[in-house]
Amino acid sequence: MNSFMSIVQIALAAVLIQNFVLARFLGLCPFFGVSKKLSSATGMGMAVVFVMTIASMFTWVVERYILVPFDIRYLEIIVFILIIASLVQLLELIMRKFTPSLYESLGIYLPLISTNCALFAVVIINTGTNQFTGRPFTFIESTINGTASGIGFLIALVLMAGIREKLELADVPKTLDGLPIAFISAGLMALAFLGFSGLSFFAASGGQ
Amino acid sequence: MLKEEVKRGVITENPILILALGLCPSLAVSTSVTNGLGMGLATMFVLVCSNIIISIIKGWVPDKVRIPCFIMVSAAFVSILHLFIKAYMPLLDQRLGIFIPLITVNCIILGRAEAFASKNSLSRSFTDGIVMGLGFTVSLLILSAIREFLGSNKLFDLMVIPKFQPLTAFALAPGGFFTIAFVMGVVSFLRSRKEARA
Amino acid sequence: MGEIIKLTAALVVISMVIGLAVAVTNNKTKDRIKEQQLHIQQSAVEAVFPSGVAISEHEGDGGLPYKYWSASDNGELIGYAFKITGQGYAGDILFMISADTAGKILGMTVLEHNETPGLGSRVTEVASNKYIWYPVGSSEKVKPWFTEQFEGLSCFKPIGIDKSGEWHKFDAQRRAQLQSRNTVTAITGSTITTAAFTKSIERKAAVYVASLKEKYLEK
Amino acid sequence: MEILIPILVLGLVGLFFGLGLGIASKKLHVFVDPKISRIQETLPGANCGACGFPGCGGFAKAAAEGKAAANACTPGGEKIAHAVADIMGVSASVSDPLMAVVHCKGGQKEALERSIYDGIKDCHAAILIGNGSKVCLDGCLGLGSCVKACLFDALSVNENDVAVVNPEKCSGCGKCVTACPRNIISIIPQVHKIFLACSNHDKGAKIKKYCSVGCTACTLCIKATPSGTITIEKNLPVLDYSKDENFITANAKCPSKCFVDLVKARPRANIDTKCVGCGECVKLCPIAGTIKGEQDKRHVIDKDKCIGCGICLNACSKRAIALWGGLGYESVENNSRLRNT
Repeated sequence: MNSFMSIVQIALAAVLIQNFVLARFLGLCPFFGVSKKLSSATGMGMAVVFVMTIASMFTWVVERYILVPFDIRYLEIIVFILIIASLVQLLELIMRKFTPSLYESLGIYLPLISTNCALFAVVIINTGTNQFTGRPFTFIESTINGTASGIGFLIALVLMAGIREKLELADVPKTLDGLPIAFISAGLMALAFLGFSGLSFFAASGGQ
Repeated sequence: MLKEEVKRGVITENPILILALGLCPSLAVSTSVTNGLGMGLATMFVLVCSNIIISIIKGWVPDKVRIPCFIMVSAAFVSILHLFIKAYMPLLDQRLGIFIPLITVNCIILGRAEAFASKNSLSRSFTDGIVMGLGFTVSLLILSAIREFLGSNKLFDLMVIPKFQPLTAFALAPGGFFTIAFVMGVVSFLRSRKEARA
Repeated sequence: MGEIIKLTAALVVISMVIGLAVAVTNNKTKDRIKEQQLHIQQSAVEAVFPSGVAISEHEGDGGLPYKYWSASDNGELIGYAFKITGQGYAGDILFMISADTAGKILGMTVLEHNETPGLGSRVTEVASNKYIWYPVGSSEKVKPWFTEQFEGLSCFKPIGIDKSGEWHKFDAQRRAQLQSRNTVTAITGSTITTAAFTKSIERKAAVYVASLKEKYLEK
Repeated sequence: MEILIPILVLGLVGLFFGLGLGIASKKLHVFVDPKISRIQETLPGANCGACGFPGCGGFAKAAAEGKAAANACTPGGEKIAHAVADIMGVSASVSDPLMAVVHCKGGQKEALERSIYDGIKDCHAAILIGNGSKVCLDGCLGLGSCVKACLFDALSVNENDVAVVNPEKCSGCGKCVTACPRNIISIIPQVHKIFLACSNHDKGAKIKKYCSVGCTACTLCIKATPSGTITIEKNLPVLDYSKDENFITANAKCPSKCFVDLVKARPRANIDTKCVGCGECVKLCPIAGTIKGEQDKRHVIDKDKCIGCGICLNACSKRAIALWGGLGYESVENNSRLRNT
């Protein structure tokens, strides 16, 4: 029961409380780049969820069975970067071969994701300690965290795309047109997401 | 020649405000000026070194593995910097904790590496590294000065106005977005005025 | 086929060269980092105990806590110090706390936290009166007010949280009244962070002190 | 030893991924026709869909498989049509370059407004609220939906609140035609410089009440041009651009000035000494009184009245008349009749 609760709490935290884009400022470059159109935003969001899940699994295994036993945790940054970049390229090839239709819709975003700070950050967080149980992430927990962070990114991206499409029609002052107004709407969304900060199910923090 | 390059890096092609690169760390770290300065200089160091190495090995790396190699070069410099800061500057490490590894994926470094260093000679990429790093640091300082003053009524961790009750929202996430939106608005206003006059 | 070899060779060579560079730097800085960490730990312990006291380090033999420090003033035991982690708003908060055998808290200092800047991070805020145009300010070492308010409270009794204002703004009489009720003031806007301290002290510190007291009595 | 482990570990990981990528790129290689990417590079990449395929990628694939004509990319025009043709090794017949035109010129000064619209700056939105703020229900609302749709920044709303096309930038892709809720934008060959700037279907002089440049379907332009080049449909003249007619006479004869002439200043006809005064040109000249002179004497053309339609050129057996001057004047050799558009 206990591990199930922590999984739900992790998912909740990654999607709402510490949303990747709106609370932790991660993944902003693609976030503002792709959120112009709803279709490209959903495509990018899906691709990010997909890649984050696989990357979390992969890096957790490497961390647990290679980095820790050899006590070379300081190499973490390099090994993870290598894994993520090559993984994205590998995924692109695999998708192009086996799922061309999926590749058509997500393919163009894959190279964009390989340099995405959110992806790298979720991997680093997975190696840290799970704030709800105090122990390091287990395999399931780190995968769920990857997926949930991806979903958080997707939600923020889709919301943002919806807003920006409406913004096209509003008469925005000339100097604020383009990126500044996008930042302001992101700021307002971050303010809204701040409301989730006190949220925590089951026991209050530190209950265990 | 250098003055013109610096002007390009800081004003016309400022990485954060104009090219909108490297937004993640600039918003996350700009809660205090000392953080901003530390982050700016660290990024500059990594940017310059990785630009140099990439412009050296650019001809030699096969195209298929170009992205992994370039990112790994910058990751290496970040780890070296991370160890260096942990060893000799523990205070800075305590403040910039999670953000130092994020420098590797900072869009500026890979952006400049891909766009510039992999196409130009060593000396040009070196100057570009310095100039872009400078632009990044300057805009980071502006952002963090505004946010620190408004968010926690401090500059360089010293109180500024006695009775002023700080709006803590500015130190939090929304404040970051609003500050950068405001600064970008001012920059585009100045640019359109300059174009109108020119 | 040749292309694959070229591809792999490039990747392998680069990762090896980088591995070498980082390993060398790690070697050079490894002991330096250890030294730093020790230094931080040492200064934390000294900050928790009154100055001029003989501090000795003990390995907890299997029981709780697995590492603790005891301080004695010319032979007579004053109290114990140990690290505790509380779960704050944005993750773990590691802090060092010292208490005498009766459970009265002698001193406390925060070691690590990543609370939100401007809110939770004010646990280490020093109520300085230094202003930017008058940076000199008072030179004597000012302790962060949030941890200072715990001194004198007992870790065996539950610690209340008072939200009426901040401790460093209260006068001596209000502070004494709070101490008698074994309550501390919360940082405005971050009750979760304050609760992290009070809860972990009530649960963990009390148990540690109790188990250490028995060990002391056996000796 | 301390240093060896990291090097080995990194080397192994690098090896694993190097091999992985190498083998994957070999084994999983999906045959992609190289021609597709080469064609893709030449295309403008605007994904406007004017070629009828889903974006430039779709067109490149179709062109590489020979399913699409090399010159189907209208925005690309000649340059791209030739480039695609070279890649595909086929000859590309260059279709006439096209251009969009807005069939309305009744702005603030000319057209009456029946309400003040202060809502979202978009024609679709304005139409939802009482079908726009203009009395004329077919006129241009000047709120710029077409401007936003244009990928080549060729459309703009002038200070008179009417959408105007910039012929140099317009590639004829047709995005604006679908974007305009009133469907008053059409695509015509760029060779033609004159088009009717009104799309009002009201009967007769009713339009005069609310638009000073509205077309009353008085059919004078039809009389002034060869038969069949202009036809009336639902009280509105429709110009047939496939016919070999420059419509200069129609523009001159129109009483309420509904036509727009993109040529800033038309060339004027001039009679030189070879003229024997036979008077043939006087009979054909559509504007009475422009050519004067007695029988068998050298005739003179009144520069202000002459509209530069070039009808008298062919009428003169002695080749004594030529066209002079003119700004933005394009002479197109092979199209004789349109020479003086």
